[in-house]
Amino acid sequence: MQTDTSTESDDTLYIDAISAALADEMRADPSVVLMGQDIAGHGGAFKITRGFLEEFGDQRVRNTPIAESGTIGIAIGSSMLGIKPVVEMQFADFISCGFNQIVNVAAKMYWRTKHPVPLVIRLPGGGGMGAGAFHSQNIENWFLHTPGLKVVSPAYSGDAYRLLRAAIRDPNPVLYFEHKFLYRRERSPLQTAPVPDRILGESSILRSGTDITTVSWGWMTHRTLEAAEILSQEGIEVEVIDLPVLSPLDHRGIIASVEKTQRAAIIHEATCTGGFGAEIAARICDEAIWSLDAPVRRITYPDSPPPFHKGLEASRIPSPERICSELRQLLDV
Amino acid sequence: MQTDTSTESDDTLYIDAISAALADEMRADPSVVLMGQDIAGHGGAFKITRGFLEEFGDQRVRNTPIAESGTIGIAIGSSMLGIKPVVEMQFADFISCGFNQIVNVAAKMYWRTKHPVPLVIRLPGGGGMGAGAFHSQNIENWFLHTPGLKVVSPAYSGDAYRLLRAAIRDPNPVLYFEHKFLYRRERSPLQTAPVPDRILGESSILRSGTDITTVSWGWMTHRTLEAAEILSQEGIEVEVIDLPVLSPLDHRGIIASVEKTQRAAIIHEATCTGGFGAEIAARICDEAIWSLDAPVRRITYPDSPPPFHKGLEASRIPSPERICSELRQLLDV
Amino acid sequence: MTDQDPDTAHSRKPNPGTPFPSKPVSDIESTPHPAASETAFGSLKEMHAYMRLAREWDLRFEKMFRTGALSKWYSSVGNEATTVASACAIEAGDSLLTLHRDSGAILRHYLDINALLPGILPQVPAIREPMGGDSKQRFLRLTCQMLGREHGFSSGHERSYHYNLFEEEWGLFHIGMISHLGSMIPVAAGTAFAYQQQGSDRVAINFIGEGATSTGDFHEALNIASVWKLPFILVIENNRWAFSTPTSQQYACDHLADRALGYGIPGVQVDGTDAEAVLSVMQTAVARARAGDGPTLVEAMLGRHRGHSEGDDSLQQVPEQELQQYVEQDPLDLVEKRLIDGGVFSRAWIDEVRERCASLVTNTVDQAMSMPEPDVHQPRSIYAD
Amino acid sequence: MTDQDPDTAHSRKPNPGTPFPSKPVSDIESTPHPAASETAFGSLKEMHAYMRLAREWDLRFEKMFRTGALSKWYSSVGNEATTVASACAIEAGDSLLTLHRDSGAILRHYLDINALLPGILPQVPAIREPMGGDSKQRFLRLTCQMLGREHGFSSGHERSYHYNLFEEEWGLFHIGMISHLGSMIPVAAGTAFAYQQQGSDRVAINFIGEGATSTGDFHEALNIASVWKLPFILVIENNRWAFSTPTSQQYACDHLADRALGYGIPGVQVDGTDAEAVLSVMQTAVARARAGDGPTLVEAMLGRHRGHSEGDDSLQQVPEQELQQYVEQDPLDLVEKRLIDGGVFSRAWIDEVRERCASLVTNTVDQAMSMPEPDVHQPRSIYAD
Ligand SMILES: Cc1ncc(C[n+]2csc(CCOP(=O)(O)OP(=O)(O)O)c2C)c(N)n1
Ligand SMILES: Cc1ncc(C[n+]2csc(CCOP(=O)(O)OP(=O)(O)O)c2C)c(N)n1
Ligand SMILES: [Mg+2]
Ligand SMILES: [Mg+2]
Repeated sequence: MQTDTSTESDDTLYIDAISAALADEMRADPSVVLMGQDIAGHGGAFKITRGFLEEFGDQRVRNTPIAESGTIGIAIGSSMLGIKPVVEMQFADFISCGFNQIVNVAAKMYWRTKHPVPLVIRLPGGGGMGAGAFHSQNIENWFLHTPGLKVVSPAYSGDAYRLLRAAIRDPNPVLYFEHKFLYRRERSPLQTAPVPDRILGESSILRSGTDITTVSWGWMTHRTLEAAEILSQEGIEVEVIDLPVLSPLDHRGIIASVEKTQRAAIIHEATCTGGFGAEIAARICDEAIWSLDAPVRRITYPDSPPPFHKGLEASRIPSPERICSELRQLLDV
Repeated sequence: MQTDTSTESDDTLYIDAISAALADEMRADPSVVLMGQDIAGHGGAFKITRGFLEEFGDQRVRNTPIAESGTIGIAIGSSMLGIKPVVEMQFADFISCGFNQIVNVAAKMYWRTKHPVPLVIRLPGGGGMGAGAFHSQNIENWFLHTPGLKVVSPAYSGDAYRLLRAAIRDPNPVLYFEHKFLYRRERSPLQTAPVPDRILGESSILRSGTDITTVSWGWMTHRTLEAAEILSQEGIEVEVIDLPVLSPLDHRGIIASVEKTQRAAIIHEATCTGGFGAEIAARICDEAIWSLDAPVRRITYPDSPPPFHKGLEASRIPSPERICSELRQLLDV
Repeated sequence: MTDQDPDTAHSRKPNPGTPFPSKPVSDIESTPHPAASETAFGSLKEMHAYMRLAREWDLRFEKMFRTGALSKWYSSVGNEATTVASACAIEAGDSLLTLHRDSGAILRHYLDINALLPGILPQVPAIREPMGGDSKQRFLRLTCQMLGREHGFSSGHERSYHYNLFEEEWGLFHIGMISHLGSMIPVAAGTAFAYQQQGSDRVAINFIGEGATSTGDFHEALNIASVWKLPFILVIENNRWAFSTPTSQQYACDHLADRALGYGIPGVQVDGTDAEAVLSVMQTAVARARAGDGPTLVEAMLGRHRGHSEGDDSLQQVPEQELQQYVEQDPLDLVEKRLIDGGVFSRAWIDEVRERCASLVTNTVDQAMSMPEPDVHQPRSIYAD
Repeated sequence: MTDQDPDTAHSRKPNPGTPFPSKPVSDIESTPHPAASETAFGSLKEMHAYMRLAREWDLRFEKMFRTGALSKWYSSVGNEATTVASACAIEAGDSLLTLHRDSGAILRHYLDINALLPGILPQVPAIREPMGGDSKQRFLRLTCQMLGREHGFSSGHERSYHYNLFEEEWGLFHIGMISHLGSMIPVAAGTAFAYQQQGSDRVAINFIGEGATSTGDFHEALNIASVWKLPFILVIENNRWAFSTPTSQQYACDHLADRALGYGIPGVQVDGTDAEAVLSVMQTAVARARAGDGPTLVEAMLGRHRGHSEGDDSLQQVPEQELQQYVEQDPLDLVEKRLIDGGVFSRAWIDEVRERCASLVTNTVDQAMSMPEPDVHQPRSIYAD
């Protein structure tokens, strides 16, 4: 947090990239205000805003009462009058307590009134930490199915940094899903590219291949890459597409890749039924049907809540092994 | 409401079928309790519980304060101790204010604790009435993407009656989406079949055909049938599948039909991205890919809120004409 | 007022840290507002004109509903004293958040009635400055909004009071409702938060019905607003009924204003049919908010005059005697009686004000009705860019 | 007590309309409970034993956390007077809803401490009947639950206090927490609603931290409960801190108990470190609820003894002096001092109680640790059938 990290730096922890993006954007724009439970003196449950109170003061780094709906509503109202609020959910799961403000007030405001709502909600989500049913959920598709929201889900420090700054600059409500499992495990360079002033659809080919396309985001992109590495040793070349931005969706990029590889699988940590993997599969089956040479497969969490016990949890989250075996099936090997 | 309608009767209005199911189940089971805004003396915004206060008394027909979350929470707690609550949302859209209770308390309770939560929430949803952005939404996929809920969406009076009774008997939380547009427009016979004691997946072939399978629910099933009728005159035979139950999903029935017709389209009133149409398309493209002879198409609301102006609204909802033209495209005619 | 230079008017300065325009905080401590005490009938005359305009507005749309020209209408009849007086207590630069029975506040806040009906407020000193800008255009657009016309604020995409009107150059910041009751309370508090954050002395007021006091958002917003001492006034229009639900089935306390104690803020119950009483309470609340002393909860006691929405039978739930009592306590009758009894206005002038307001409304509605409906092929973006 | 016939025990009769077992409403009007007034030290002795058991329970798990044997622990140290005394005020058939610092209530409600530690409560008349059924089994399963073992109530699927225990034959109805604060308040009120609906005189109590009072569900549930006069007692364990947030950033009123006025129900603030004071307040509240007079809001004033969860640094936010004050006002010290000062217990007996509780916990934890972890291949249904 202490240094301006908008210039290139090597091997930044994912969690530090988030802190840096917040700090840099607060330095650049005095209308940026942080709100959340325990973010001030304590620096937040994950210490992402440690030191912020000292640097930015208690007017811009606001501890809130435990009131997600009220807090998000206040963020919305203030954003309509020139404030750029960034609201931290202590865990992504708690967003359900502020759901109505997001889907009915924030998401629809611009369409209804042509009044922008520049608002970011940070959502530390996902599993792998043995944190149980209410601290591990992957709920992005509730919001992807709600027109008017942008949704971001970075897998890398660089994207985490760049997209958080862009999200704050974007005049729309942006849900920024950050993955807790990656906080202290993912470490990679920040980028030097100038930060864009809004979130646009992006898909990025992390590994190109000829045999099958995979689409994933967040933690699952890392696991998919592990699987691709394993399969590569078996002579199977996977084209791994990461979606740092889920909405708007760059589906062109996905379709183009599938047209090349003729096979596709979507890997996500969210539960299967009604999830965003279905959306991607549906688009492929509408627009790339003639290219397909295998079923389009979703590799996901089963349709049940996250269990507390680590072994139980581990058995639910798509593993590199499970991804490999499903992809092999699709390739009929 | 006055007569026991569990026996066959001709041409019951959809809205009356709902009233009848509630009344018959309340007569059969004294633990059934209704809760909702204005449902007592006033009989509810749509008069579905008119006369109930007189017959069942104010202990079993409870006006609630305007507090969806509190009401649903109370319903959950009481259902764990022997009450069978049926909660009426005044409009489906207001469920967002009780969202957390449904997705985190009710949906997960059985999985977490093995304690059943027999609870029905009635959701008058859908558009076509010029009721604007907050009284017309189709939000079933928020709940279909939440493991632990059952979701019902009848298109006909008979299903409305049978499934509401079954929903009340089911030991799980059931979201019962009823379509406002059908209330006084759909009229068909109730069934004589005995009422099941739970909701099971069902798909029903309303019209069999050889050229393409359509999957729809609620109001859109009626519009799809209209389209099928038009196309039939052009020599195209559509197999129309209705889903009175969305969760659990009878996807076997859908797959079998697609394997026969080799083409599929899903028609829903909900917005497209991240919707349940994607789920059905994804299953088809995983399990029936080798049968497919055309892209799998979704015919839906565009990704935007429902406009107030009737003409604007009408231009958004899939019309029989639009369905026909999309299906013709898929058939390359 | 209408040809004021935007640059010298109550323009909002969006830079954080810049204090908001108009009076500095220390000037505003006198309570009630001088206008109310000094010229006893001045405020009454002004409120009368706007209340009458609001009444004629509603009567006109009620009639259109009855003749089928309108598909839905929520009447504000009976709420005018509360809404007009409240809007008299705020100024340019303040934010206003309304519900479905607040035409009085909207009309008072938006319009310079003298610009629309020249001479209707001849010798009255203003309680507050009228809003700058073009009142005629605003009134026409407002009417178009009610009628779902392209020229309305939402181009037909949103119904009646579900819209925003922001005219930054005049300090007009009006955020309309969404249907979900209670949802706008935190949003209103959020606009107050923006003012606080920007070092401005502007305030936010928000109207809700007593029904919305049962929502979680009521509590979450009031709690945060009180902890943060936001310049926020929440006005409960307690008309004793929520759709068909009486207060006895909505809450169990004696006075909703008592809930203020649970937030450590002032709570005031006031006769909402008495415009002068409301004005005084609101001026105190606004002064408090401007001074940085935080929110106030105001409970304005009203009575149900109409069904929940026109054409429904919800009025059947209201006992006849109770209804009659409310109708007898019509806030417009009250204000007119005071003006006549005080020898300020003649019955003839009262009639003339009514006539002029009525024809203004009729003419504007006629004009709006002749204007185009929205173009159904025109796309509308869900994202700002 | 453990071999009681289920049929004659406090069995819940699920038929609606059938009044609930045990005492009829008219018998319960004496307040405070006779045991508390008649045998001045009787209640204290009983509460002491359970408070000590709860304390040793927590100390043991804190230690396991420190040694890495446990991944997370929320300590109840300091809350025992409030939780044990509250559970002493209810009976079989009542429903209990707990949060993360309520081991005292759970242990008191579940267990017959004499069955676990024979003779530990020699001549004490019970404040309330101990729960019927097999205390040993329950204690072991509870311990397994804390440790994520297959034999725990959730078979490892849910963490620590996130489980339910229903033993209908004994009238044991315990609903654990979900993480989302405030969410269980309406659920608790819902169990009270079931009792009211069934014509039973049973009641529901629910514990929350002062942080959860800021949630919408707090308000919605209390409001409905008061309108419907539900037999519901909401106990706020106000330990002055929510994670790292002090009450000054959580609410702006003087006393949270004052919020009761806004619901038209009694609100009581009580020293939550004083078991006898809590017992008396809770017995009054329970009697009121059983008599059909509706909910009570109880604010038990406590102090933070530990970090939010073990191993975090949230205690750094608490000023040292403040922390010391809380630690000095340890509810167990208080109860032990009273017993010694009153000449009821010797220091040696106090020590013996502690030793015996500590070894009971240690032995049970050891036993639980040797029990199997959940089978990861075993499916678990999301639907009841
Ligand atoms: C969250 C929510 N639940 C239910 C409704 C349906 N509804 C619309 S208006 C209304 C009654 C409102 O009563 P009140 O707040 O007293 O306002 P009034 O109409 O009396 O002015 C209800 C229940 C809603 N709009 N929002
Ligand atoms: C709805 C919701 N928001 C945020 C959290 C994160 N959280 C867990 S415990 C806690 C503090 C609780 O404080 P309090 O209610 O006073 O209980 P205490 O821990 O002091 O006993 C917070 C903010 C949560 N669990 N639920
Ligand atoms: Mg009302
Ligand atoms: Mg606390």
